[in-house]
Amino acid sequence: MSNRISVQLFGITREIVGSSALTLDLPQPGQVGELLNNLKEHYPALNGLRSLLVAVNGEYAEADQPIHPNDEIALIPPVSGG
Amino acid sequence: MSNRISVQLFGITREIVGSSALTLDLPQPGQVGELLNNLKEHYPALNGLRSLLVAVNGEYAEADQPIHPNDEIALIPPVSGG
Amino acid sequence: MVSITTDPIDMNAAYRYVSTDSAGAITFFFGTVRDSTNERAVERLEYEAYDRMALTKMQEIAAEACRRWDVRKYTIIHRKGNLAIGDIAVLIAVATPHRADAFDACRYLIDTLKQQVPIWKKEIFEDGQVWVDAHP
Amino acid sequence: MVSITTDPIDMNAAYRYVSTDSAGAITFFFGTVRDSTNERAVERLEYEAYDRMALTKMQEIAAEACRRWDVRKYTIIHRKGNLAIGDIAVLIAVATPHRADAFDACRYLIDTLKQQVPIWKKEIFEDGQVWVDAHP
Repeated sequence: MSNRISVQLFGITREIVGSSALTLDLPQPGQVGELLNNLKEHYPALNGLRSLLVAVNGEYAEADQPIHPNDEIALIPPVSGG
Repeated sequence: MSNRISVQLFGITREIVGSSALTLDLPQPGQVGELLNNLKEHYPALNGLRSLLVAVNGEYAEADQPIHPNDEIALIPPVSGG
Repeated sequence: MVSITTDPIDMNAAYRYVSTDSAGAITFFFGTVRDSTNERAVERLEYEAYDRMALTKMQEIAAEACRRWDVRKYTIIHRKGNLAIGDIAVLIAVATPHRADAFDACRYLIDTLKQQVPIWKKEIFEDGQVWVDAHP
Repeated sequence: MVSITTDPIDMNAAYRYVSTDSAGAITFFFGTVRDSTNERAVERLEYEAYDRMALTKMQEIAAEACRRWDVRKYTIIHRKGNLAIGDIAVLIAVATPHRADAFDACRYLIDTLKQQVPIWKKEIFEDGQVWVDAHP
């Protein structure tokens, strides 16, 4: 059984993936760490970033946080606002 | 021989003296300390201030600085700009 | 009040918003587009935001500033899109009764915004582009 | 640029004056007329300056700030005369390449201005007047 999730992409991660969002299947119940590993495997350039975080429903998430269907997921490369 | 000098007054010193300037005779060669003593004697309310400085030609002056004719002299009560 | 906008930032509106009779001190911090980075000439910047989360984070750090200091009014306005040299990318305004709080809170807000708020900028040079701070 | 004026302080003119392509950070400090002091309601303020010396001192402290930090442009504008609640009494604006310098220099300027520049203010209450900080 798998869990189809959509991931929003910004900044350099959007350019690495070549799209502002991507959809992927994660074994259920999936966790943030699995999502990151999956993405870094498919897009090795993500390993070259200074940091790469995941936000779940607008909050920074730890690697062991579960991902549920309908969660809003985003990749957060190093921020540089201001 | 004496030295007639004019002293500019601001803020609370202007109100204590009741004028924005006063003229007085100082023994020559006079010093800043003598001027202050002279003024505090004539206007005892000056002793109630938190501080009282003298500026000579736009610079804060020490008690032993001499006062020359034509120097621009001002009394500087505690400042409170900003 | 926090906002993200594609329009030029209006400092007069920000001042009117934060000014209040109980304030004796107001600080403004403007982050502006500098003409060079490490002596390399910058042509322009592009800012991108994860709007929903950026607004939430901006509100969180503002709430923390209000806990730490006696902030009576504040605003954080961040611009996104294409910015030219000299444009204002961010304006943070803080009103407090006394000045130490206004400086401390304003500095905390910009320092923390730069660490936590999901906004990204790309520097465009004559001969290339770089997402700022993306790589080690 | 330093000035003492009886006119309202124009923040837009100050911004235009300090903004420069090499600046990535601009700080403004506004000292404004607060409606109370130690919980006593203030009706208005009167500011008085020893203009010649105040301008000299303001230039001296600005020169010192430029020695200590990488200040590209600055302005210090102090108002005198009668000020109402909410009026701007002083505006200090500093432009630097990086933000730490802008905060440090701006704070130094207002802190040192308050210690050294011969300007005085009188608080007018409903039932009296006080020259601020005059007495121990």
